[in-house]
Amino acid sequence: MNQPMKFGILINEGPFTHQASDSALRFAEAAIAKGHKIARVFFYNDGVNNANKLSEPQSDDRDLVSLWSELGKEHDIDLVVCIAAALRRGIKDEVLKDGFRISGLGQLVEAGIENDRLVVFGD
Amino acid sequence: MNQPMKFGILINEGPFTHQASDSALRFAEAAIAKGHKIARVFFYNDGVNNANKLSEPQSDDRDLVSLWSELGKEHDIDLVVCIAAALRRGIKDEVLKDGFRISGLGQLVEAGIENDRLVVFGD
Amino acid sequence: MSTMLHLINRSPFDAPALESCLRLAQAGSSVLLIEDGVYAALGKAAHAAAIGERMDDLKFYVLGPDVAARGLEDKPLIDGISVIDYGGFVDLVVEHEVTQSWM
Amino acid sequence: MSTMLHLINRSPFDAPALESCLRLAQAGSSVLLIEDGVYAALGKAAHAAAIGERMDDLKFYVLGPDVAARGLEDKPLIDGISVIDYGGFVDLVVEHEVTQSWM
Amino acid sequence: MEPWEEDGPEVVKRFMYVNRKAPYGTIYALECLEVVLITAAFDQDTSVVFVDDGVYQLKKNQQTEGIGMKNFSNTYRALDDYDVEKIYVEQASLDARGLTADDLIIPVEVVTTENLREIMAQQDVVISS
Amino acid sequence: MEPWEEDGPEVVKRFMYVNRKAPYGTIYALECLEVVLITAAFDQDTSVVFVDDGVYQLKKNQQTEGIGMKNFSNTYRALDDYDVEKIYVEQASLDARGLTADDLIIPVEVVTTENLREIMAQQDVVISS
Repeated sequence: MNQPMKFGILINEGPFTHQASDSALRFAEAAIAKGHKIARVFFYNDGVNNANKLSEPQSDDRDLVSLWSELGKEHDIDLVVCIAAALRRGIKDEVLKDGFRISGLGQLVEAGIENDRLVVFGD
Repeated sequence: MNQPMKFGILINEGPFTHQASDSALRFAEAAIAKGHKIARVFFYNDGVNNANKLSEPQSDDRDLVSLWSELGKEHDIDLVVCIAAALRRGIKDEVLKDGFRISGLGQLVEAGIENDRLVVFGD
Repeated sequence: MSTMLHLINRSPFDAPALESCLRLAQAGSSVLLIEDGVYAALGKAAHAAAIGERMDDLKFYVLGPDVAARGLEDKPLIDGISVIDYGGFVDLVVEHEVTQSWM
Repeated sequence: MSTMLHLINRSPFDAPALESCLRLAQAGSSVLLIEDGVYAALGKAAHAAAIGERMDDLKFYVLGPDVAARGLEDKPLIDGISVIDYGGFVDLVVEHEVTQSWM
Repeated sequence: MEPWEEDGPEVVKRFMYVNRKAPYGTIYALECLEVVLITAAFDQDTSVVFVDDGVYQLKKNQQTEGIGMKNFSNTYRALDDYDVEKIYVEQASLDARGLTADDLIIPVEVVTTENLREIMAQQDVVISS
Repeated sequence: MEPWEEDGPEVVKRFMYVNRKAPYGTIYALECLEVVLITAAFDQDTSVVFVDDGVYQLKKNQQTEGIGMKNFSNTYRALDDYDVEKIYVEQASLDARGLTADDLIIPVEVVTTENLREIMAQQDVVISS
């Protein structure tokens, strides 16, 4: 058994169009199951679209926005949406799913500094 | 001088992340300047994000959502956002820029049937 | 047979779009390089030979504004590629019955 | 020197990520194929040779759930590639000091 | 008779969809399939081509439980119900990937690159993804 | 002294940003540059690498008026103001594209593939795009 670690995750693509968000979610769940801590998930580039609470997938499809929100609440994960990337793409407080917060790019750098590992999911 | 034609345009990527929306806009402007008609622009895949009125680019950057909305109004272009693609991605009436409308994929097929040319911009 | 315009918007180093287009384009078609596709037009880059092989039976165009944006105006382009603007792009779409975008 | 885990998520036919990773990965590193990157693990596909050339100084892994999703469980993988699950993915990240994603 | 058949457009054009991307890594395969079905429902002359990584879309035996995504590969079987019978796969793309027609979930017409050039040049609308 | 320097984290890690994409066709080059500048502002040991199509980001003489996009190539000149001095370009990537260091907008260290392997293996955090 490995020592428990603190992870940061960076997600660079939106939900559905690319598998990045799915893979990151599976990774985070597996890490938690092994006793590690996901301290922060930072959403950058099109990744900011993962925080759009209006997302309404078909009933037989996975609801990535809700899955992140729930995982974040259950395991105290800081879900941070980059403000610069979000403004361009129209992700603002009006459409922000609960559990996410909007902040600056410095939070990504901090995630790199303060965690044992930073893992990037994109395309 | 060529005969005036009717064009349909399909945009498959969101604003900013890919150049597709910019290229389509330049193409549409040039076509209109040459006396052609852009009958419909259909937004599919991540292209639906071009209709998000909350988009707020930096002041020295182009505002693609507004540019499409204005071009559409000025030249009577039917700006159609695919409902299935939009629901997944959280583009709904609440955030729909004026000048756009949400409708079904049949509108894309119609754009292929009824126009002289269909030009696709994506990535 | 429809006359075809093929649009390539991806760098030939980063995606196989140009390669597949050159394999599957019918003789007599035209190819327009736009966006990151314009890198394929550089005379000294690795894809000049692949384009050269089909220079006899396809026509090649490159979008000037995309060339300028990428700072390539000071670089020699492959002989025989015509540089056009957005108006020329529109004319090509009109002149060919079908436009296919290779993404 | 940091021990490195390289993540590849793009098909080797569609993007140069694997090729660049194989060129730039330091001996002793590990490479994990995920998402569309798993196609590179097929024994009969075109990239087996490139992976084979570095089989001695890199370790190769492939994410089983991504292999199964793409219907590749009935196809032989390159000898020497280990199939892991998401838990194994986490373990690899823990065991290597740095993870680099080639996108 | 379906509702759209009554009022549908009377023009029939030749639509071709060219699939060049693998499934699951990106959504293009799934969202293209949705357009193909609608095009057929509009009674257009619909062809579907699989080249490059697009041939992977038809690989048999896809099992997506482990990645949490919907397995849509069975939907290709619906192409027949929609009378989409022009389904072409390029031999060279299969060969490069070590696949044969036996690996595919539906019967297709495996064509040479030269055949495909000719088929692609006979369309009215071509949408590639 | 900037406000963040006073309260900033005291740990200094080696951050490396690996640019592999051309500018303008996608936003990755621009948004990566924004992260590089923030990382430097946090006083981290920051390296920037340009390989593959990433070397095109540094091409001199970019003129974007015609495509309606913001020309951000001059921002690379700001790397020096932020004390980002470790800027590496792979020789092989330049060669494949018919470019030399004279084509680039800023002075860089052109390195061999072998050099770059070693530099990349000495980092704490690597972010590639």
